[in-house]
Formats: sequence, C-alpha cells, structure tokens
Amino acid sequence: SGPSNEAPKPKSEFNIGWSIYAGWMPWPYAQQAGIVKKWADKYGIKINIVQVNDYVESVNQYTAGKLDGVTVANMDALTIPAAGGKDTSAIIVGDYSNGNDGVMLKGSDDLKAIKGQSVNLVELSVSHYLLARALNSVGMKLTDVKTVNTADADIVGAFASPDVKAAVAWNPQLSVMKGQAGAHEVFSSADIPGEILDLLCVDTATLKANPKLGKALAGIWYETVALMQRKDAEGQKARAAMAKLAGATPENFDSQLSTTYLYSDPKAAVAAADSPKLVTTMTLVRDFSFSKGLFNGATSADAVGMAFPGGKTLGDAQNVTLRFDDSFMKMAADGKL
Amino acid sequence: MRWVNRHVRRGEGVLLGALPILLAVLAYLVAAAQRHAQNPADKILPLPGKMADSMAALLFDADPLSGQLVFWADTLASLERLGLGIGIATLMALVVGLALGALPPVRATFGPLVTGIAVIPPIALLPILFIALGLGETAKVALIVIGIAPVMIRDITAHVSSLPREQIIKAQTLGASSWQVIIRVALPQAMPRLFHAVRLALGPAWVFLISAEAIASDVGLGYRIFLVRRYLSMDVILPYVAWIALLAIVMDLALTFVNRRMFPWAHGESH
Amino acid sequence: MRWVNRHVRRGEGVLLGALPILLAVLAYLVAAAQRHAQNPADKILPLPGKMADSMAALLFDADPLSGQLVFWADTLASLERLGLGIGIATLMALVVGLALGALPPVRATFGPLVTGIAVIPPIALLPILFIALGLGETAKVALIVIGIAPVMIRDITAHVSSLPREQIIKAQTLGASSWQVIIRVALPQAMPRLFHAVRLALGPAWVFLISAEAIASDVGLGYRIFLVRRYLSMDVILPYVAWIALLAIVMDLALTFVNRRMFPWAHGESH
Amino acid sequence: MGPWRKPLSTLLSLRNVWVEYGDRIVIEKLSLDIAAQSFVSVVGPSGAGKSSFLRLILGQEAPSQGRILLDGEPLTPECGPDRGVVFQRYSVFPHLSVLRNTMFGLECPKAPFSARLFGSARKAAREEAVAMLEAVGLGHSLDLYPAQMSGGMQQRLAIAQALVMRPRILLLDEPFGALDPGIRADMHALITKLWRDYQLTIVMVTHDIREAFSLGTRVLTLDKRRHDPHAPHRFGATVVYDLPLDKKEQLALAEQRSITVD
Amino acid sequence: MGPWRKPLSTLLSLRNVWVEYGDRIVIEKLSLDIAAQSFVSVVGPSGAGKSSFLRLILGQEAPSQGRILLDGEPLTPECGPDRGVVFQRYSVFPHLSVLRNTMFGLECPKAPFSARLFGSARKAAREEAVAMLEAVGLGHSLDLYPAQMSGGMQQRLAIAQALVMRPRILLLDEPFGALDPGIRADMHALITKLWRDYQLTIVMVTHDIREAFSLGTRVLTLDKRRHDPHAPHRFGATVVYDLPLDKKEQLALAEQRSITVD
Ligand SMILES: Nc1ncnc2c1ncn2[C@@H]1O[C@H](COP(=O)(O)OP(=O)(O)OP(=O)(O)O)[C@@H](O)[C@H]1O
Ligand SMILES: Nc1ncnc2c1ncn2[C@@H]1O[C@H](COP(=O)(O)OP(=O)(O)OP(=O)(O)O)[C@@H](O)[C@H]1O
Ligand SMILES: [Mg+2]
Ligand SMILES: [Mg+2]
Repeated sequence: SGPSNEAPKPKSEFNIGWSIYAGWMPWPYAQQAGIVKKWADKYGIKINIVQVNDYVESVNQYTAGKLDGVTVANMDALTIPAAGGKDTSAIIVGDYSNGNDGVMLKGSDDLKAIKGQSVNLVELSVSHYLLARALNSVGMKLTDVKTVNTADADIVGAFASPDVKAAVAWNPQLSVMKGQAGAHEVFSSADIPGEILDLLCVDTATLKANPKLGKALAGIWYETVALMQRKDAEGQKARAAMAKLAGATPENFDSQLSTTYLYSDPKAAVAAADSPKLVTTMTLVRDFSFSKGLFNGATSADAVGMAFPGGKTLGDAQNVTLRFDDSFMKMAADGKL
Repeated sequence: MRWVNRHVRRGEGVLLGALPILLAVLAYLVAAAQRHAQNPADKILPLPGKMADSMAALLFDADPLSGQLVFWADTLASLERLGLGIGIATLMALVVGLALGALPPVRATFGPLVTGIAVIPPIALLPILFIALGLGETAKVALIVIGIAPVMIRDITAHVSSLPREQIIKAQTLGASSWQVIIRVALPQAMPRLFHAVRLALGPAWVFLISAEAIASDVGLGYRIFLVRRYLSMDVILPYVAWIALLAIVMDLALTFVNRRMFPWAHGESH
Repeated sequence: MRWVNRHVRRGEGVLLGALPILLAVLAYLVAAAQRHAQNPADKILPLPGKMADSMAALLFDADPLSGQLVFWADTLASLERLGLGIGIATLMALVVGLALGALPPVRATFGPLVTGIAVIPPIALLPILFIALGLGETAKVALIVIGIAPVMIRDITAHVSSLPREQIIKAQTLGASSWQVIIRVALPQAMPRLFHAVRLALGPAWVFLISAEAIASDVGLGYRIFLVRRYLSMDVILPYVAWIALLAIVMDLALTFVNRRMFPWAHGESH
Repeated sequence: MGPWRKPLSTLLSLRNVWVEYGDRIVIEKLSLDIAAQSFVSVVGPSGAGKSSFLRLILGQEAPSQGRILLDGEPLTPECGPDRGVVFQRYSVFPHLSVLRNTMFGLECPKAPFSARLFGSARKAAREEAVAMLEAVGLGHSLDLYPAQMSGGMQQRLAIAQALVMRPRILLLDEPFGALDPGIRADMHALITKLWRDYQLTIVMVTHDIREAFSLGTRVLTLDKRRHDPHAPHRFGATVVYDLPLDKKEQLALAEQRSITVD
Repeated sequence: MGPWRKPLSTLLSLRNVWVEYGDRIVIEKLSLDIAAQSFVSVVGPSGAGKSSFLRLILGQEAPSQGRILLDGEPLTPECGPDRGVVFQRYSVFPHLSVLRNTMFGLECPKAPFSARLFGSARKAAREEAVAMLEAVGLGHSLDLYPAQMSGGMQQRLAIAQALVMRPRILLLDEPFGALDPGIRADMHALITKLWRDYQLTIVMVTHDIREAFSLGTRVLTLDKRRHDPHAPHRFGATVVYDLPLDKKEQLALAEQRSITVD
C-alpha cells in the first residue's frame, strides 16, 4: 500500500519539524550555525528547520502532510503516522533515552510504593510505556495504578502541587522534578536501554522521489553531532547555544545529555538499526500500543507493518508503513556523502 | 420592502438558519470525500461512517478498566465542572458587578483590580494555581471561573453603572437606601443582561474547561479530545466537538427562552 | 451620604484603585518570603531579586546567534499577532454585527451559524486549524480571531438589534434606505459598544495568543512562558505575566480614553 | 386654509381596522377616509389609542384586522420620505448634533451611497437646515447633542427634522406639548404656513382642544364607544366624533385664543 | 389653600446660585426663598433652565457657585423620602408593573433589608397603592409594564408613584403635559387636595400659564435677564418675575378656566 496513487514529483524545498528535547537540539543549532544551508546547497535543495513548540502537534503536522520530516520517538512514529496509514521512513536513529525518562515518587524511593496511587503523566506516550515497563519489572500491571493525563508543559508545576505523589516525565522536565525536595526517581529509561529511541522520520514517498533530502539530512546531523561532542571550546560553545535554544542553563543541558545515549558515530547507529534487538523492542512497543487501542481500531497487533534493514518485517507485510532505513546512516559511516 | 423591515416568521427562521449549517456540513463531506479519494486512510477529515464506528465504541461499550460508558462519563464529568464554573462565575458577576456598578467608591477601589485580573491570562499562571488549589476538581472549576468571571463582572458593572441616573434618584426619593437601590432597582435590571453575559461566556467557558481538562484529568470531554489528539483521531474529536456545540447551543437556547419568560418587560416591543 | 451617591474624585480614585493592587503585591511578597524561609531554592514564588536578575538577561543581553534582545523580540512578535488578531476580529464584529443586527433576514440566516461557531471551543480544533493554515503567523492570528470574534459579533448584533424601533422608522421617514440606516444610524451608535467589546475581549485575546504561541512558535511572550515552564522558571514567567497585564491595562485605558473622546454623546450625563 | 381644500380626493382610507395586543383590544372597527391636503386633529383620552392610530398610518404597525389604503393601494407596512413623523417621546438621533440631525433627511435621498453631502450640495443642505432650525428657535444650538438639551429643545428638534423634509403626510403626536406658549404660537404659525405652502396632509394628536380646533380642518375624537367596567380592555376605541370645520369657525376660535392667552 | 399659609417659615433658600455646563451658563445669580407649604409654579421659555432648577433642589446636581439651604442647613447633594419628584420625561421603573412601581415607595422604608412587604403589611400597602392608582385613573392597568402603556399612562404612573409617598417637598416637571383635559382636571383636584391635606410644599414647572396661576400660591418666571445675540449661552437665566398670589385671584382664574374649557 501507499498513501498516494501518484508519485510526488521531485521538489527542492523541504520542511523538517522539531520540538524541544535534548537529543534533538542539534537540528536548530545546525540551522543557526549555517550547517543546514551548507549541506542543502551541496545537494541543490532548500531545507527549513521548523520549530513546533508542542511535541504532539509537530507529529500531527507531519502526519497531515504539512511537514516532510519530523523528530519523533519510536513509539509515536509507530502509533501516529504509521498507524494512520502514512508511509514513514526512520532515516536517522539519533539516540536512545538512557535516563532521560523517569518515574518519580514523592516520599519513597521504592517503586513498589506506587501501587494504588494516582500517577500523572502524558498518557499514551513513551512515559506511559515506561510506566508499564516499570510496573512489569516489579510484577505489577497498569491496572495497579490510576493514571491522570497531564500536559507535558504542566507536569513540573503539577508535581510541585502537594496533591501529586507520583509522575512520569522526560527531560528537561524530569531534571527539574528531581531537584524537588523529597522526590525520588524510582525507575528510568536507563533500566530499559535502547527501548526509547529518538528518530528522524521522513515521508517515504518524498524520500523516494528526493533521495538528496536523506543525504543532506544525514550530512547535517553527523557534522553537528560531531561538533557538539568535541571537548574543546568549539564544542562547548555549540552546547551552550543548544542549551539556550532549549531554554536551559549549559550545566542543566549537559546533565540532560549525560542521560541521552547519542549515536554520534554513524557506525554505531547503523549497528543499532541492524540489530535484532530493535525488532524485539518494537514488538514490545507495538504490543503495548495495541493494548491501549492506538492502532486506529485495528483488530490485531499485526495490523501495522514494520520493515527493518535486511528485509525483515514485523506485522502485516502487505501494509508496511514504518521503515527503519539505514541507507543514509551507512553513507555517512562510509563517508560517501 | 426594505431589508431592515423584513421580519422573518418563526418557521422560515428555522429553515433559513439551518441552511448555512447544512451547507457547512456538505462542504465538509465533499472535502472529506476528496481527501479519502487520494488517501483512503486519511485521518484528518474522517468520513461519517468512520466517526459513527468510533463513537459507537465510546457510546455503548463499557471501558474494561472502569466499567463506565466512556462518552457518557466524559459528558457527565465535563457538564458538572462547567455547571459549577459558570454557576460560580455568574454569582460572582452578579454580586461583584452590582457592587461595582452601583457604588462609585467600590468601583474606584476594586475596578482596577478586576481589570487587572481580567487581562492576566490565567493559563500563564497555572503552576501557582496548582500550588494553591491542587490538581483536582477545584483547580478545573477555578480555571473556568477565573477565565470567564472578570469579563462578566466588567460587563455587568458597565451595565449597572449606565442605568439612568433618574432611576437611582427616583428610588431614593421613594425612600430607598443604597442596599435597596441595589436589590430593587439595579439587580432586577441587571438580570436580563446577566443572562446575555452568560450566553456570551458559554464559548469561553468551554475553552477553559477543555484547557483545564487538557492539563490534568482522567475523564471529561476535553480530556478525551486532548488524549486522542495525540493520534490525530479526528474521528473522535469531531463528534466530540459537535456534541459540545450541541450542548452549548441547547444551553444558549434555554437561556434565551428563560430570559424572555422571566423578564418580559425587557423584551416587549417598546414605542 | 449614601454610597450610591458618593462620587470619587480623580486623584482619590487613583489612590483607592492602587490600594488592593499594592495589597496583592504585598501578599505575594509575604508568601514568597515564607516559602523561601522553608526552602531557599523555591522556584514557584521567586523573590524580586531573582526575577530582576533573570529578566535583566532577557532584557539587555543580545542572543548570541540571532543578535536579538529576547524580551523585546518576544514583545514585538506578540503585539504584532495580537494587533492583527484584534484588528481583524473588530472589523468582523463591526461588519457582521451590523448586518446581523440591522437586517432581520440576515440575522435569521446567519445568527445560528454564528452561535454555533461561538460555542465551538477553537482549541479543540487546533489540529485542523494548523493543518488548514500552516504553522506560520496566519494560524496564530486566526486562533485569536476565531476565539474572540464570535463573542464580539454577538454582542454588537444584540446591541444593534435593540436600538429603539423609533429611530429606524424615523430614519426611513427621512428617506434613508437600509444601507443608509446601517451606516448613519446603526454604525455610529454601535461604535461605543464596539470599543467596550474590544476592551472585554482583550483578556481572552491574550489567552488565545498564548495558547497559539504555546503550540507552534519560536518567538513571542507566550512561547517564552511555555518554554521556561518546563523548568518551572517562575522568575521569568511572573515578570512576563506582569508585563502582559501592564500592556493590556495600557490598551484598556487607551481604548476608554479614545472612546470618551470620539463619542462624547454616548458618555455625557443625560437627564 | 379654507373650504376649497375640502372636496379633494381621498388620500388614506382605513376599512374596518382593529388593533389588538394579546387579548387587549386597543382600536376596534375603525373606518375612516382622510382627504388629501386636510389637517386632521385627533383628540381623545389618555390611553385611548391615538398613538397606535398614528403608528398604523405610519406603517410601523400592521392592523390585526382590516385594511389600510393609501391612494387606493394597500399600504405597505413600511414608511418612506413621503411620510414624516414627530413621535410623542421626542426621538432624535442621540449621536448627531442638532445640525446633523436636521441635515440627515436632506442628505439621505441625495447621496444614496455615503448618505453624506460634500461641497456646495452640503452647503445648500446646511443652509436649509439652519433656516428651519432658526424657525423653531434652535438657531443658536446647532452644535449641541440631544443629551445636552432641554425637553422642549429636543421636541423642537424633532419637529424641525420632520418639517425640513416637507413630506406628503405629516404625523404629529403631541408635538407642542413640551413648549411654552410663546414658542408654541410660533410653531402654530410655522406649521400652518408649511401646510399651506407645500400642500401637506397633516394628522396631529393633541390634548389641547383649542389647538385642535384652531389648526385643524377636521377634528376626530377617538374613544371607547362601550365600556365594561370590570374588563375595560375588552373594548377598543374608535371615532366617536368627527367634526369637519369650515374656515369661519376656525378663524373665530383663533382670534378668541389670541385674546385670552396672549 | 389660602393666605394663612403665606407667612410660614422659610423651607428652602438659594443664595447666589449658578449652574454652568462647561462654558454654558444656565442659571445665573439666583437668590430665592421658598416658604414651607407654598405651591410654587415655575414658568419660562423652553431651555431656560427650569428643569435644572428642579434638579438643584432635588440635590441631583450641585450648583457650580452659591449655596442652597434646607431648613437653614446646607442641602446635601442627595435626596431622600422627604422630597418627591416627577421628571419631565416620565421615568418609571421599566421592570416593575404599575402596581409594583407604586408600592415601591411604601415598601422601602418599612422593610429595610428585603425592600418587600409580606402578609398584612403588604396588603395594606397594596390597598394604598391601588387607591392612588384609581385616583389617577390607572385602576384597571395594575399589571401592565411601562412598555405596554401610552405616554399619558406612564406620566400618571409617575405622578401616583410620587404622591403615594406624601413627601414634604414635591417637585413636578410638567407633570400634566401629556394628559387630556378631563384627566388633567382630575389631577388638579387631586394634587390640590393632597397639598392641602398633607401640608406639602410643591414646586411645579408648567407651560400652561393658566395652570400655573390656578394651582400656585406663587408664580416664578425663569428667564434670561440679558441676551447676547451672538453668544446666547454666555448669560444664564434667573427669576425675572415673582408673583405671590392671594386666594381671590386664584379662584377667579379657576372659575374662568372651567367656563372656557369644559
Ligand atoms: N449636559 C449638558 N451640557 C450642556 N448643556 C446642558 C446640559 N444639560 C442641560 N443643558 C442646557 O441647559 C439649559 C437648560 O436646560 P433645562 O432642561 O433646565 O431647560 P428647561 O427650562 O427645563 O427647558 P424645557 O422647558 O424645554 O424643558 C438648556 O439650554 C440646555 O441646553
Ligand atoms: N405592547 C403593548 N402591549 C399591550 N398593550 C399595549 C402595548 N402598547 C400599547 N398598549 C395599550 O394600547 C393602548 C393605547 O396606547 P396609545 O399609546 O395608542 O394611547 P394614546 O391614545 O396615545 O395615549 P396618550 O394620550 O396617553 O399618549 C393603551 O391602553 C396601552 O396600554
Ligand atoms: Mg400617545
Ligand atoms: Mg425641562
């Protein structure tokens, strides 16, 4: 299947949406520092890096076709565009959350104390998934707690309220919540490494018609990441600029980066994409998503098909709408950009 | 006949009024059909059949966890919050509006404060609201009240303070004290305007309700809309919005009706 | 002297009006000091010194990359959106309100549609709005317009349609057509009410502006508030909110002043 | 004014007209012809239905039963510049100054789009309006707004506004009630002159019997013919006296008046 | 009414009072004493300042210069149940029926908190109000709202509303202007009776010179003493004639009137 009966014509201007998250800050920095323009010029195209303040809205806009690509977490790529029938290619596996998401409790440092409590979190998001995995790790189920949907922007304020005893959040909010008196992180994504992946996804049809876009994006990404990883003044300057863009202090931003496992080397990213562990992870994620009714009314977890490097598929092979495409990362690894 | 003089009979009025709404519905159907012709899985403008399916599940199938019928539980929760919020705001508008409108020293003292509160966007101060009121029902009702009451108060104040001076003088020559002027002259004449103000506040009240439910909630029409917004499930959002519109229009009509019934003197053709 | 008769002189009025606002500030300071006594790192009610520090950075230090002074860039961007939004809404309120208020067949046809639009909470339809209008300025301005115009339209409609019937008749005996009744009788008498409606809409307009900027923007007062909200930086949020309130109050006063100046007939003491 | 006006053609006819508000009958079975260029005075007790009667002719209200004919055609419930009116409660435009209130009627027909005149047309209209305002004694109050005027001044403004149009049919509802005797006499002279010069048809409600007789060519009395003391609203008013006046009677009365009062 | 009322104590005195609106002088250097229990008729041209004069006594407006004394004390710019008023534009409460409008004044003083009476007190107030309404000819319209009444009916309601209070000072601004001669005569009799029985002090503005003389014990004429033809608003009005009347004159006039009109 595929969304369109007519193949999109090659075009020269593309919009890539991003929202504030530690692992995605290289994108706006690359835009400001001229790296985007450099690579776009090289391939004779124009790329606009568009900020969408609200994460959900950025993914919605991508699904609706207003953006050609978007920064998104693996679970949301599956449940929003892919489950909505939009054929999507994940061309860059940027990082995985290695403590960027966490379960917070007030007054106890034992996860088991969460039983029966109300937990504030962004429902049906990776936080929800993390909570499910956390409960699983101590032999509980989601039904053992009560979830209260809370907007991501408000979760810090909510956690400051005496009413709220438990919450699940991601960075930068999580780092502020950890600073609160009597608050304990009882479970984090570091306990399930590699399961919460942060991707750059692009519309498959657009990518097919314009492979240059994929090359330019990969070029931008790995140049910027290499720059920010440098330990010298240059690297520090780049990180400080990203911190400012994220509204954080440089120290706070560095601490966020420390819980983000950046695949700064394209080889590592290719390895992660090719690893069978990705299939296992995505199986867990899709089973959770399906159990929460996120597959658009489908009757089986197999309804949405996924393709992995090397021709492996998961779910309905006739209806593949999420493709992990390592070809551009490979080009970067091989220095062919 | 000149258009200013063309009066429309009741039956005709209903017909005429339905026309643009039907046209809007038709326009939607055409647009949706077009999008679906291009992409049969389009989520943005779902077809009626899809909406009916999704809604049927929410309407008739009990939630396995809570055992509730989701749609009705949402409606009940939202209406309760809305009713409380509008009720409190209306009461405040009446009491504060009367005091401010009828008593110049009170107006001088508290008018600027009310203006200040009216122009401060409450959603910017949510963290403070959370600390003060927690995250429960109180905070949601409070957000509605803070959102709509100042506008209503200012409207009633303006109305009461522009009552003809003669009436106030006349009441005093008839022995009325300030208190009596307020309850016998200002209050009854403020009532039709209060009804009008509530009608105008209905739209904003729903906005604040939905915002409140979007912030922290586990049931409610706004909660559901924001939850499924993550998945661009317009097949749920659109029927929910239509339902909200229907509820609001019914409230609007009921208010108009009660207003005309209770205050005939304010609506009789004068000459 | 009875309170209804106590008139407050201008100077006294300013003093009286400042009183509760000063008290509110004082209450804040006490609460903040208390919280800081318990937890010196408290972020929710920051002390004035902390706010001044944070604001100084936004006010005077240029952003290294863009070279802009953040605070002023935010203010400019927001005011532009707000101005456009309120301007368009006001114009719509005037044109549509006059047509609906003065021409019964138009009112019968489009009144229900306007009511429908008025009661649909626009934030529930944000996805559609942004999809239809893109993520640029248009969508933000449109959200403000959709948010405030219907209430304003309904207010002007109600005002115009309750103009004394005698005036309409009188104008026709003086040879006026429907069009002339609208522009020479209804329009000028709707103007003072329009100013009032804009004043009442200021608060909601800021709410919608902030909501729009919270979702899709990269500059603006609302954007900044939502950006730093992730860090619970009340030391930035509170000054920003105070600044918004100040801007709004200045607009409110300016509107009141212009209204009195331009339409003396509507404000002169009548007897 | 005089008998040569009498046999002129019928301008307005009311045929078996009723006016009801809910179950309250105000006007009952009223049939009446009004000749062109007549000056009809209407008198009757307070609440009888005189203002309602004027509203019928004005087209502001439609009768609940019966027909009204203007020049033999059914009257559309709508009024135009052929009919002028001074309402009982002086209703002038509160947002226009005295001068603009009076110029309004001169501007509308000539400027269909903007309803405002410019240049020489404006100057001419202004002069005409000022002349009329001077005739009603408001020559020195051109720039006042209605809220700044006394009751009598607003009344005179309403009169000037209607007269400057020289309508075919002029409807006056107690137009001189709020005026002092001096100004009232000036107004009588003014209206008589305009009536004669422009061949208007005038219907005037008044409570001043002498005024009714001195100005009118015909005096109508509206009152209830039957009374139910327990439900007075069950019967409506109709014409109980209809006196055509000839010139002599009028002159005599006018003279008597000027002796008694002035 | 008669000369025995004349030498009574001064109730109200105005000392060098001015009323100005911006640069428009309305009342200029007015000094005047009004005796208790007198019936003062005020006449004068339209726009002279008669209504402004009443507003001064009422306390609705403060003079821009000068002092007003009531019983020798400075008048607070506030009015209470000791003063009653009928405004020129009949101003009744639009949200109350005829009966409730009239009962209002009876309820307020007796029920400070609720401003409503219940039980027998209510019945008594109702009876008193109905009696007064019958006296002004509105006995059959108890449940109408002002918007459903004719101009004259609203005027009579305003009169009933004021009279039912029997205030010490009653201020009437053209109270009988909108009434037909029959009802007007009834009203004259009513007001004279109440004035005599309750020893009221009445100040009445009227345009009917005969009414002024037949009812009043004193007739004041307010007018400008000086005129600047180019800037008429630069001079204000003051009392130009002040005629105390004795009983004989009044009776004669009253008789003449009943012959001429009825
Ligand atoms: N608010 C105001 N601003 C300016 N002038 C005013 C204002 N109110 C009244 N006036 C002027 O004061 C003068 C006196 O008005 P007032 O109503 O007292 O007259 P009056 O003697 O009662 O006249 P009438 O017999 O017509 O009722 C008028 O010339 C009027 O123009
Ligand atoms: N909207 C209405 N509803 C009910 N009754 C009404 C309404 N309007 C007028 N009436 C009644 O119609 C009757 C006639 O009113 P109208 O104004 O024609 O009297 P009028 O002869 O002009 O009296 P006046 O001399 O006092 O002005 C009155 O008894 C009044 O109560
Ligand atoms: Mg009448
Ligand atoms: Mg007057």
